Amino acid sequence: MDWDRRAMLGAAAAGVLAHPAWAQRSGTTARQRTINAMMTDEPAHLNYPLFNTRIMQEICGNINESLLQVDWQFKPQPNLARDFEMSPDGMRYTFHLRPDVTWHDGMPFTARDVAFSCGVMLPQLNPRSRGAFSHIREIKAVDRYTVRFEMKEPFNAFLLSLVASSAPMMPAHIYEGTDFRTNPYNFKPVGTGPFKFNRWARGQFIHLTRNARYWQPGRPGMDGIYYRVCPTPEQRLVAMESGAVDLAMADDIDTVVNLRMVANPSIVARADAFNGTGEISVMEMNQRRWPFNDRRFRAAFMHAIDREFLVKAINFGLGKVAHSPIPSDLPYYDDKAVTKYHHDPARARALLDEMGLKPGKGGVRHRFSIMMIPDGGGTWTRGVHYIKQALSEVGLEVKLESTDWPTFSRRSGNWEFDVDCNSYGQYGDPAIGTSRFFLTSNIRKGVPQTNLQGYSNPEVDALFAKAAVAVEPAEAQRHYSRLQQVLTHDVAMVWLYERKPMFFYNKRLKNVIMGPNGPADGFGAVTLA
Amino acid sequence: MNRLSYIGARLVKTVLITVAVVLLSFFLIRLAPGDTATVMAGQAGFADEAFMKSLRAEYGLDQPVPVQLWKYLTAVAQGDLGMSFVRRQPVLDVILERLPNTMLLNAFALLVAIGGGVLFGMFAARRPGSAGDASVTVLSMLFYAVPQFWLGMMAMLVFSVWLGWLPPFGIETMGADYTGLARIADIAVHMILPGVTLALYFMASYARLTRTAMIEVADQDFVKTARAKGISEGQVAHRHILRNALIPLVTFAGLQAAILVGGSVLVENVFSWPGVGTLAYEAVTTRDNPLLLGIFIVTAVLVSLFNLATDIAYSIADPRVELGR
Amino acid sequence: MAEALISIRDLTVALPPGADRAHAVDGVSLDIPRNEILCIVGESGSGKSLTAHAVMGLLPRGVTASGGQILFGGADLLRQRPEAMRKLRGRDIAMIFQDPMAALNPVVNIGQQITEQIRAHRGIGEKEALQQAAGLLAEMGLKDTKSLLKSFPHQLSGGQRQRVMIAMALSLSPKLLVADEPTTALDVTTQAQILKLIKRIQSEREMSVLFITHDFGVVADMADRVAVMRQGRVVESGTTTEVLSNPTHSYTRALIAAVPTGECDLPPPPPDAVPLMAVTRLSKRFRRGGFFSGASAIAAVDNVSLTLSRGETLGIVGESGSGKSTLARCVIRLLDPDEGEILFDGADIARMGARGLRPLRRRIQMVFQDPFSSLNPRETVGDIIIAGPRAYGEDMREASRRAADIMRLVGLNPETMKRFPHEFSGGQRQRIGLARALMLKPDVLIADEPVSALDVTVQAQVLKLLDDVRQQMNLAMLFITHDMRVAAQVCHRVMVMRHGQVVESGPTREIFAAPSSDYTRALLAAIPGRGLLAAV
Amino acid sequence: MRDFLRVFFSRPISLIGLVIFAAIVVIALLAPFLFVRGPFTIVGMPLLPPGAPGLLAGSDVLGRDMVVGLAYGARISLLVGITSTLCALGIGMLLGAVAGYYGGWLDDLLMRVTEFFQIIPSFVLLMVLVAFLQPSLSSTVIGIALVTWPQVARVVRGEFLSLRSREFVQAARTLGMGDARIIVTQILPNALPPIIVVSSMMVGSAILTESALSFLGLGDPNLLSWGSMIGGSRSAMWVAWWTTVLPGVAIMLTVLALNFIGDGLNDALNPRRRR
Repeated sequence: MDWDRRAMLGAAAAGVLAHPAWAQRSGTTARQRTINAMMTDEPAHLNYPLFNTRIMQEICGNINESLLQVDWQFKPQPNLARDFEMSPDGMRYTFHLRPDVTWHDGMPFTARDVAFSCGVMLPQLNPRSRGAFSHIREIKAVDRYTVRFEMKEPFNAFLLSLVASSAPMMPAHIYEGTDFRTNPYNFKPVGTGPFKFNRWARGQFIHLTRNARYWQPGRPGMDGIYYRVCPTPEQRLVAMESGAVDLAMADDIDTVVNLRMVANPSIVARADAFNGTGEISVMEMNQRRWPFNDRRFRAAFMHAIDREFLVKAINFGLGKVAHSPIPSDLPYYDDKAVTKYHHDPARARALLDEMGLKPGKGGVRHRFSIMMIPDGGGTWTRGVHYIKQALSEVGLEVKLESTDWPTFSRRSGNWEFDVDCNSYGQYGDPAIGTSRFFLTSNIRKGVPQTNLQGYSNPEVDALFAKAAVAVEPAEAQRHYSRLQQVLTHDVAMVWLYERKPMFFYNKRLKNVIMGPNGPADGFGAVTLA
Repeated sequence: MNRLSYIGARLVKTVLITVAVVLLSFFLIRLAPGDTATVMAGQAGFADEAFMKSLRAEYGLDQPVPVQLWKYLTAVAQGDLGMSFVRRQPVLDVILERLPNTMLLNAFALLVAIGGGVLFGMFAARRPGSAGDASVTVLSMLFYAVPQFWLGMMAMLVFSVWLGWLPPFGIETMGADYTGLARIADIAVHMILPGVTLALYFMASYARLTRTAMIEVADQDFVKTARAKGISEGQVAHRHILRNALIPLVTFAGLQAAILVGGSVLVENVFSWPGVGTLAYEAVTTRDNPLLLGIFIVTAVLVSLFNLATDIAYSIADPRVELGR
Repeated sequence: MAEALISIRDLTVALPPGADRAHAVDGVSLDIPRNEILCIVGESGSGKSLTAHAVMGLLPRGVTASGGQILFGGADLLRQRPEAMRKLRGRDIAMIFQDPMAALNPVVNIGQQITEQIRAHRGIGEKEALQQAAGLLAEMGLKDTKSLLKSFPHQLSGGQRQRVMIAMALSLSPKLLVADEPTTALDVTTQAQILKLIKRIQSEREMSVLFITHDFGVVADMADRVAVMRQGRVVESGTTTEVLSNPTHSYTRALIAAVPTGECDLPPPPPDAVPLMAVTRLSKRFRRGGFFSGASAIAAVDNVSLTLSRGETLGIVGESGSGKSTLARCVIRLLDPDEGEILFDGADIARMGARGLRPLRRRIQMVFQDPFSSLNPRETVGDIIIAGPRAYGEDMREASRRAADIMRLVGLNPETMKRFPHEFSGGQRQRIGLARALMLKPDVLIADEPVSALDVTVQAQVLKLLDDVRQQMNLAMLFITHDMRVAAQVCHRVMVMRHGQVVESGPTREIFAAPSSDYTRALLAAIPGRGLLAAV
Repeated sequence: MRDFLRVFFSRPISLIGLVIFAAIVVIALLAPFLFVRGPFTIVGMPLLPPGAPGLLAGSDVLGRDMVVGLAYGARISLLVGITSTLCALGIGMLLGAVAGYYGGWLDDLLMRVTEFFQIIPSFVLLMVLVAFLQPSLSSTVIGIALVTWPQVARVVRGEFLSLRSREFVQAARTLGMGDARIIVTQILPNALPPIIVVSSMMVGSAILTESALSFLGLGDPNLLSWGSMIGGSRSAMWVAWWTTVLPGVAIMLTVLALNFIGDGLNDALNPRRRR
């Protein structure tokens, strides 16, 4: 075994880029106080609630702030809201806003903005907010800086749903009464954050400058941020290693060169920057079609795949095998409740025989297709190629279908697939991140990131409903444990591994990662090391 | 048939070809499953019916195909190539913004290819059958057989990864914001690797073409006459052999234009050169139909103008050819 | 005998390995006299052209002068250093070549090509060199020299181009002019003018001329002295009158005998009551120019009529571009005539449809000009010959038996049926073409310049064969040629054509004795060696 | 025929080309017997260097044996190269022959179409075709054939045009041969040499085009081809050179061999050398 490890590290070290002659020229002083970040491709617009991808979180996290933030223990902390109280029965929440906060265009930040954001804009645009805020009966702006939320029923994940990318505060005086999709400010967003939008050169870069009137004293530590378009993974690798760029996150760098980046002395590598999202890489089965609707087939599918090897070899050590819909480092995870599916091809074959799927011509028991994520041959593609190989060893022949993003979202939304690959973030609480994929109520044709599998289990619906409204954490934990037991026994979804995306930054900067939401909290705290 | 009316005729032909290009690509893109509305909805993050219906109305996708085609043709006539879905910008602006980069790269590549090709060709033709001749032939067949994208990656591996001499990606150092002469030098340094990679493939064909043309011309009678006149061997080679040997090169350059654009798609992709090549690849993978259509039209017009230029150059190089005969 | 300008001693030129014989020139000794024209005559492959090129030091790649000397002004040209030889060429010795079209650089104008030579040897300015060039062109009898200097080779006629070549060669008044078959590619009238020009220049400038030719007529008109070469050796030499009046070597005698004398001794056959074929007012136009340059139509054949009876040979004579070949192709319906009638055995086949034409077509056959292009290189001789009967669905065994007979008739060995065309000589290929035509037992045989691509001795044999076949099979023959001498030997009646129209027609004897049109007279006068040969 | 072989093998490069190409074809055909494992089987850790135990050419980004991958990759490249050229030949020869022999409006039409294909950047058109037909082996072959047939048509038209006016064809017509028989027995045998040469070159360029498509991710995802091996190792190249270098060398050798053979054929079939 040592041969493999030595070979891996040897390869990584050998490949370290001798500091190239052509990179010296990029280190002028004026640039030192600017953060250089990059984007794989340009977002369609900068309306944070409307389009919630990772690159949007990194950019708009600096512009639009949320009422609360979470600390490393996922406890809500004050942000735009100075302090907050929850009534004992969990039916009323009152937030006292900071009086000294102004929007980038000089207008004051008041309770009216909060009422508009949480009452109108977020539920309409952001699928996650829509679920969480459906529990609100009424929002009242008690005075200029106090907001009271009356709930229909207790909702213990309510505070977490007001954190970072789940609920960015939007300026009412700009968006109220307009069509959120075509509002011109989607291309020059206004927020309260440490950095203001300055310029967007299409196809080249987005430039944010420091917000001189930012409410947190001494912040932001830097003069501005450049997000430059950097289309290919190897170009991003070179940009990071040559110092032309300071930050690189998750999918920017191909896992293949992960060890090389970790070994690079001038780069800090953090694996905990995205714990807040708690992303799990999964495969969704269209349970409207035989044999995917049969639990034994799904169990055989899980047993056929060696997920340890998938994480260690295919992902070069990134991530952790997922045994539950809830990430292991999140509060409600219950290791005892879950049914675990270890790599056991013999068990898989037995299950398939039990189902009557005997090996036919050429040892093939059943043929089906897997729709791939269009990642240009990166980590996802390699993963699904391994899975295809693993499944073929138990007689399941897979036809891979490559797609582009438009086709992927159209076919997944309209349930036109046997099995597809995907990854979902929990965002701190199962009620926000997990339930949407298993609730019968969330089976909505044409809309991606919903219960695409068509999984429907009355007990699961009831449990999720009860858990969300349980005031006592212990009661919620009991429901979630039962849920994990049912879902994992039922193999409601093929959970592959908990993604531990890496976040790399140049060691010339510090205070880059301040909490589990990482970049989504903005780079206000960043200063020169 | 004077030159002017010939050029007029060729311009008419260019217009006809462009219309043909529009028709072909317009219906080709209809070939793809799912229409543009689903594509755009996919981009915006969700695809519920209402949103898609509003999109179809907005972009006139719900009208019958002939109407759409006619509207598109009249728009193109006025230079309006429609909006790019992905980039939310007029297609023409997007293309014109990136066209100079591709033309710069292709011009540099063509220069290197013709320059190198003719030199190697002449060297090989000086002593047919010699070791020099054989090595040029085999080398040119080698570069003719190498996949361009792989050649680019190898060049990057050697000159950027191992030797660290040349920057591997992009058109200028990221974020360096040079100006004036420094910027030109920076771009020039960035252009070496992609330019030479693109050039080598064509240099191979130019070398072989020059070599065979030189050898064939050297056997012609008028070369014997020239020697019979007692003029110096250098003058024979230069004024008689080379001048006649260059004629096939001109037509060959015309044929190469379209292949050059195709080649640059690959090379630009490998080196992340912000040109029309990467734009075309992006347009194909994100199914940005108007942008794709626009790229077809612009490249078709450019290539046919380039061909017109080579035809005129040909008629200058070879007096026997009357334009339009 | 004046002391020789150049004396070639025991010259041997080796061919590269793999050629059909070791030496192209094998021990040739010749003296090129001063102020005289020496002609070297011989068939293709005799080494005459390589000898001339050896004198100029312009042997092609891979061919080397392996032995002997070429003495000129006390120095041996074979041993000269290239630089010295280069100075000599163009100044003391000049050369003109056979195909004027290819001998001039197509992309450089005439003026530059002449001044280039003058300035290579004399350091004078371009303007002055141009004036000298203009003078030279005028001396060659060319008019409007100003515009000529600026024009390009493709804008000149064959004759003009050859005159420019001669002007170029004489620009530095060389002592010796080497002329390698300068008129072979020209029309007979143009050829006559060029030969007269060379003779005039030679006597005015009192220079020596080494004239290479394969045509004894030209020798008779031009040469002061002559040398006959065969297979790389000189078989006979002497003054022209000596060699022509009593040739000592048998090969020379055969050569002279093979040259058609232009004497017609064929009695016109009794005309048929009803001619086998009657062509009336036939015209054919070719459209030229595309969509933009305006269509211009050129009348290749304009209102031509003729009659042809069984057993008779009608000759159609004219220079290139006279329309004689187009007329033949219209008669055999390879081309569709625009106007006019072609009555054949009572039926008008001018515009008949393919189905109706098919039975008649087999009775008109054709023999072609180029031996290398008229046979399919990828078919065996047997398949080529029986192609006709096979196309008409006749029994193959019967056809191949008949093929053997026909091959014997045309003088071919039937055993060679399995071989491919490239294994045969030019003459043999023409015989194969003839056999192919005769297999369908035609009534009319059209011969389109059947012998112009052959050497003169082979030419004679093929002509005799054609005549024998005509008599044996009582064929009506249409004989197309540009060579009046050949026409005289073979044709009963002759029709002279020019620019698509018939200038004159009638029995050969009358036309040759008393031509009525000036054009015919000019054609007859231009036949090389007409007077001298007839007298012998 | 003897003469053809003598000339063909008189040049060293034609021999080398034939030997290399034959070796590659044999490896491609015998792959299942040479290697017990399939190209997709994972044999160990990814990115092991050549010479690691049991791995002659090392392992790729997924830990698969590179040697097996290269052998099976040869199958795809050869299959696509040959079938797309055959399709292009079929279309090209038919249209080229008819246009060249009969001329007239059909010839003009064909010339306009071939000119059209010269103007359009064929690779972009090919990308569009393949992307919209959903990437698969058949869409690649159809795409390449549709984009390359004009090359053949142009060559065939040129040959037919020049041969049509040759005297032995006119003679055939006077002998009463029908057009079809003339085309098949007289013209086609003489037009074959340049067609054979052009098609050998086209197989080479089809292999290059297929590898380019797979490199850009437009190849068939279920198949392992040399191009997809390079495409999959764009980042890995920085740490494991062999994942990119070896498939590239394989493509180059195959196409080089084909070009050598093409060059040899060109000389051997060239009538000028024969006479």
